[in-house]
Amino acid sequence: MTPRHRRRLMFVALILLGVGVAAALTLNAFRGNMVFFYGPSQLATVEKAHERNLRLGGLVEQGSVKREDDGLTVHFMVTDNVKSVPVIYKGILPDLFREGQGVVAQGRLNNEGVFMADEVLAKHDENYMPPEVAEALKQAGGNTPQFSTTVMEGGLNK
Amino acid sequence: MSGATGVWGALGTLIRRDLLLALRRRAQVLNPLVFFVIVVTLFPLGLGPAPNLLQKLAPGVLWVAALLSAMLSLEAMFHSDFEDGSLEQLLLVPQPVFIIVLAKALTHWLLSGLPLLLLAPILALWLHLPNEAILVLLITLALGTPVLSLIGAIGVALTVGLRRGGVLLSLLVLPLYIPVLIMGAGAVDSAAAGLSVGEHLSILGALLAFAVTLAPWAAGAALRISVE
Amino acid sequence: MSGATGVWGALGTLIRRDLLLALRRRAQVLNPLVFFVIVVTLFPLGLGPAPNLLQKLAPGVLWVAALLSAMLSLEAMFHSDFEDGSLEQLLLVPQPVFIIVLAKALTHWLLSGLPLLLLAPILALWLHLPNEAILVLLITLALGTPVLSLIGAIGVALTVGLRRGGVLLSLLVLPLYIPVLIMGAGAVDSAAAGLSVGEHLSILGALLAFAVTLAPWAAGAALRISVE
Amino acid sequence: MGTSVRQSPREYNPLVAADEDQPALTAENLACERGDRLLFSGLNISLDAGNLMLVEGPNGSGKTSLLRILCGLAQPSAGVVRWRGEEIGKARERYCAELMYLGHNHGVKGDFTPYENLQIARDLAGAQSAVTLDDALYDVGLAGFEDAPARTLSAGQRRRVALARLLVTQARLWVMDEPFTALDTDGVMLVEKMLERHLAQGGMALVSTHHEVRVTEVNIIRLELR
Amino acid sequence: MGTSVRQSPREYNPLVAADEDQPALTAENLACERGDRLLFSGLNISLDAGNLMLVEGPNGSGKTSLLRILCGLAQPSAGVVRWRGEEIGKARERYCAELMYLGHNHGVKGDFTPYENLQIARDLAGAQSAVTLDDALYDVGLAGFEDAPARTLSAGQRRRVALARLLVTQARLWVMDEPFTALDTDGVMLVEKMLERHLAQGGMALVSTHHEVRVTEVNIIRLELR
Amino acid sequence: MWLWIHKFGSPKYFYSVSGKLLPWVAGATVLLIVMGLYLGLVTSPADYQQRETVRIMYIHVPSAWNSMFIYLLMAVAAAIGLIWNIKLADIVAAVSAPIGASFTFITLVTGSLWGKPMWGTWWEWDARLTSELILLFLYLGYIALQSAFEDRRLAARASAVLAIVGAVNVPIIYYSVQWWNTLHQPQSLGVGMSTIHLSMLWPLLIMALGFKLLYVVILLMRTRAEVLERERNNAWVQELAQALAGRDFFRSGNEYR
Ligand code: HEM
Ligand SMILES: Nc1ncnc2c1ncn2[C@@H]1O[C@H](COP(=O)(O)OP(=O)(O)OP(=O)(O)O)[C@@H](O)[C@H]1O
Ligand SMILES: Nc1ncnc2c1ncn2[C@@H]1O[C@H](COP(=O)(O)OP(=O)(O)OP(=O)(O)O)[C@@H](O)[C@H]1O
Ligand SMILES: [Mg+2]
Ligand SMILES: [Mg+2]
Repeated sequence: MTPRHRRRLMFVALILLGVGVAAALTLNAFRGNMVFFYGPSQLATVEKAHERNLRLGGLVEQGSVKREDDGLTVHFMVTDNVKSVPVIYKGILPDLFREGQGVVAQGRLNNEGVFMADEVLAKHDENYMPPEVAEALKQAGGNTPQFSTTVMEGGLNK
Repeated sequence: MSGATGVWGALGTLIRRDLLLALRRRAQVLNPLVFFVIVVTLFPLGLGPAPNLLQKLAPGVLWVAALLSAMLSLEAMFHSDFEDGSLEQLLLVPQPVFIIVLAKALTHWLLSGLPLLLLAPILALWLHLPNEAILVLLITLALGTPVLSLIGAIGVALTVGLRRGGVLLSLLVLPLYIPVLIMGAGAVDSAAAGLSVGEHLSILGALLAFAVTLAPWAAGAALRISVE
Repeated sequence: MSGATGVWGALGTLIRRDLLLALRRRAQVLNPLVFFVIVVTLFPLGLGPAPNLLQKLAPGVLWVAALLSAMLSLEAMFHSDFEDGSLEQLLLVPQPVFIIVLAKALTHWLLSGLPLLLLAPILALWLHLPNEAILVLLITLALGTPVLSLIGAIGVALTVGLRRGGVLLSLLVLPLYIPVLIMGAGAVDSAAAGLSVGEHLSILGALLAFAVTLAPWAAGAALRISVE
Repeated sequence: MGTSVRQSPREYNPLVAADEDQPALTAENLACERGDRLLFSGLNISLDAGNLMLVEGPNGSGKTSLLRILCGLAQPSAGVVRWRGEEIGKARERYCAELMYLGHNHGVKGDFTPYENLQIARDLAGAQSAVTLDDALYDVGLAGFEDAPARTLSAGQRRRVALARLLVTQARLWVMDEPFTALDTDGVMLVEKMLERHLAQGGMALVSTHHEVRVTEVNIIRLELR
Repeated sequence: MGTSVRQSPREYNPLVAADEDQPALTAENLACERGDRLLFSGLNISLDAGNLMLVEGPNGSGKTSLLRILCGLAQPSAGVVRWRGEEIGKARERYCAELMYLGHNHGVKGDFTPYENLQIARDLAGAQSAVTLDDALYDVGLAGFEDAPARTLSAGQRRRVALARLLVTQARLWVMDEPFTALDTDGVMLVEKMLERHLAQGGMALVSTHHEVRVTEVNIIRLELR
Repeated sequence: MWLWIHKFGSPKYFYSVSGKLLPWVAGATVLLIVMGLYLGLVTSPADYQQRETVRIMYIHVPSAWNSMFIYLLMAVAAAIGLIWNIKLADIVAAVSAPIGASFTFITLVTGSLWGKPMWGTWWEWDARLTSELILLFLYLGYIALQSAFEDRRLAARASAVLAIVGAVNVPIIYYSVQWWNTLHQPQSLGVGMSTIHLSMLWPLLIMALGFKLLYVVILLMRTRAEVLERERNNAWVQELAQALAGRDFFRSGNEYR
């Protein structure tokens, strides 16, 4: 092997090494989960949560939505089926907001452990179907589709 | 076959050359550092000095400042060498072209990234960042700033032949910088919240490994094209 | 005695020249503007986009960005003219030297201050600044950015002969910029809080009057010295 | 050393300015230091209409430094330069109105076309000649390149743009630092022709060069540095 | 036009690289377009040890463009350049190890002293000559200026620093674009001496110039552009 | 393969072949898009959650796919141009950029319009949205770099480097919804899987095909124009021009006589 060949081989080896390391680290990162929002269980681990602006994500607990008389202020619970966090929000809700729906709330935790939201976003799943089909499915399986899916995966698996 | 000094010898000579050159223009050495400090200090001035507001801003402000100061010192990487004909001489050195780029990126990092790393803790304290976040800040800067220099080298190499393509450079380089910014600031933010930062750091590490292996080749190719 | 065109004719020619030059390097025209936008967008990326936090930051971020973008485009004011010998030619024009400086400062403002003024409302909306504050922001920018260009001209004129005196320039110019920043951001802040802004605006006006009358002379003298 | 200077008035006298009998450009007792080296001292110069002064000397002898001092672009360490009897620092604008300087760095903007370069030079100059810009470009051999950005021209072509500047303005005094740089033989002849014509019309020129300047019917003064 | 090229191998053959019988530098059928203008086309070149090729032509005829193509700094629009039989794009490092280029822009760093400029050039070059840096600076007439920043030197002195680079490295092929620019008569003689010595030692040179090059005992090939 | 690249890479050959192809592709495009729009906007059902708003999907998703696809195609073409010095590939890359940027822009706009009613916000800095925005920046950077060089060959080679480097962003956009928990919904369509009901899937796929062909049509048209522009000094273009001029002359002559 001439020195020139040896050098070329060395460069190729170095490149493979670099790309390999990059790939390994990337995969490692995706085994964990980087958060766009915190789930209710995760929220408990956040230090000084009441001093910070946070995003809270999860499902709106069935039967937890209560509207105040002003018609604008809404109380509800966000759950990941392990823990639940009470949320208060005053403002206009997105069309998709309803019980059992995925939401992402932006705001901060107050000292009583209530999440004061400045903004509530709806997160929906990847299922698209006509209403009749959804009804039929519900009838058959008892589950509305969005409960069965990955919609809150990030928030739930921690 | 290739010069008596070999690849590593040439790399060493080039780095020594650029450092010496920077030393001669002392102003230039301090440039990115002073800029970093200026940006960070302007905020308390522009916003009023409420500590809890500052603390909340700190990760973002520090990382935005680091990114801007890296970006602004990029242009000098090849500019003077291009103007006085030295770049042609460098391109005729009997070594692979990526050596030149690697040396330039390294020097850029030594002059813009490293000093930032040393100064960041002080500025972070000043912005009331909690201690554990400061450590993470340093790690993210250590991983992230070399990426800025390496990716930046591609951008400058592409634009060196164009007259002062300042914006063009920003436009090319910035989209590639955004992931570093998001991961860097995100990690510090998570650390300040007491959350795990492993994933952020992994991604920064991956970006670094990727940039180290590929950026010099891309930049070398770009350089040969744009000097023509 | 002095040239056929007279002082105003020469001023017009110089401004036309610099604008045309800027047009030829389209990149450069957009430079300060793009930089301004970039700095402003980096903040939501680095800080996370909580609307109420952004709103609090908006006056500071906008003014700091304006100041930085003015400062960074300063260096180009005489740089290329110095490098290619045109500056010597300009100094040998049979007109008072302050004309040259005035033309340069004006062009700098037209290219860096004015576009900012036009773009600022959009960015301000983006940062959730309330409407009445946006009007005040515009007034402060209209009063403040010419001061930045004029004071900046002195700084560049002093450092033009030095190789890339980037930091030096910042160090010279920045202390003089800080009052503008404080008054500018302060006024917007007060407006956002519903307070009166008259005093802030008066001071900005005074700074402008001062700069217009004195800066061209100082910069002209500096230029003649530093080109030697 | 060149010829020495006759008596010249200490005070500004408006009449003197128009007095064509007296040498137009004079310098007394000039000295220049650069770094720690004394390049020259005690230098006296006087230059009159129709005369060509050649500044000669080896590399580093101070030719460029001298020319810049005589233009007022640099200050001498000692001595004064006068234009029509007035110190050039005091009569700066009047002096500049009659002066054209062509340096090592010729000040041609790469982003402008040759035509635009000339246009601006003419608009800013004190007095403008009757030659049109197109004619001037034709004269220096740039016909066909009027509208290409000067940056895409060859070294010699850029130099020619700078020369064309001399044609579209009407300066009495030309100061040229190595005007033959980068020019081909045609270009050298062009400069020589330009000098001859200029001097014949009562102009004067200060030229530093390493080459022989082949001009006829011109009064040449040689100034040898070191 | 220069001499034309003999048969040259299509494939890379390691033996050819050392084959000193064959012309070292050859170019076949070169063409260059800049902007919309065709500067030259169908140009064949071959240059051998001991030969000096003078590239001549008026301003803008493409001398600089040609030299840059031959160095591999620019790509021709058609044709190939070979060094010892290999395409220079493929054998870049081997070619550069034997090449020195001196352009319009001579690449002397103003912030370094002449000594440092040389040191770096030598350390980066392929092969280094036995001449010490101080000797080289002395030879080009810069004794006493070793430690002044090059930016404070005169135009001619800076050019001499660039010339000294040729002395401290051991390139076989010198490519020089108007090497006489800014030099005084002494300097011109210096370059001519350097060329004579280099060629006598079996080197070769490609020089573009507008001047007569007075070298003796050298085989000169002239290449006239346009 | 190699031969084919070279043959098709010859501008003249491309020009004649693409000229014959163009009307057919254009016809198919119009057909598919009209059909897709009709099915999507009129006959397909509303969604069980999103109601009528879901119809934005028939624009949003095809243009999102195009935005990524065109970038990849552009990077590949640029690489081919860089490595094998094929002019046609350079042209395809250069011409694709503005088209891709337009589709990216449409994706961003339709996404925002959709996001307001569905999510309750025009814009969030989540991974999918941010990476798509970066894609737009990359396109713009490519276009800017391309236009900054005066020499076309240099422009093509320099911007090729950028296009190749920027290609890493495409997988990030695609997988962002899997790698991170984004506000944007996860994948609905993958290889052999779909969570979209057939009644909505068909219009979507038809629109997607229509958009792909739309890209091909614009690409062919712009490439042909660019080929003519760049080859204007070549004999075949001049002949073509003469032929066209002759025809025009003939026609106008007829009208006036
Ligand atoms: C500015 C905001 C948005 C951007 C930048 C964006 C971007 C994208 C991109 C790049 C894709 C293609 C990804 C792929 O092929 O997998 C995509 C697909 C999609 N987007 Fe969006 N989007 C936005 C908003 C929305 C909104 C608000 C909705 C629905 C409420 C939505 C629904 C979808 C659907 C259904 C797909 C197809 C998913 C699939 O391929 O499986 N997008 N979007
Ligand atoms: N970057 C460029 N873009 C377009 N055209 C160019 C560029 N550089 C040079 N040219 C053109 O190429 C031609 C040849 O230029 P070149 O510099 O090779 O000439 P030259 O023979 O070296 O001339 P000189 O004697 O003046 O140095 C010129 O007419 C010039 O207009
Ligand atoms: N900025 C400076 N600082 C210190 N010394 C300088 C500076 N500029 C020039 N010098 C010195 O002054 C001397 C004369 O320089 P000048 O440029 O006047 O020479 P010149 O006669 O024009 O030479 P050339 O023929 O090479 O152009 C040189 O020896 C140089 O070292
Ligand atoms: Mg000189
Ligand atoms: Mg040349």
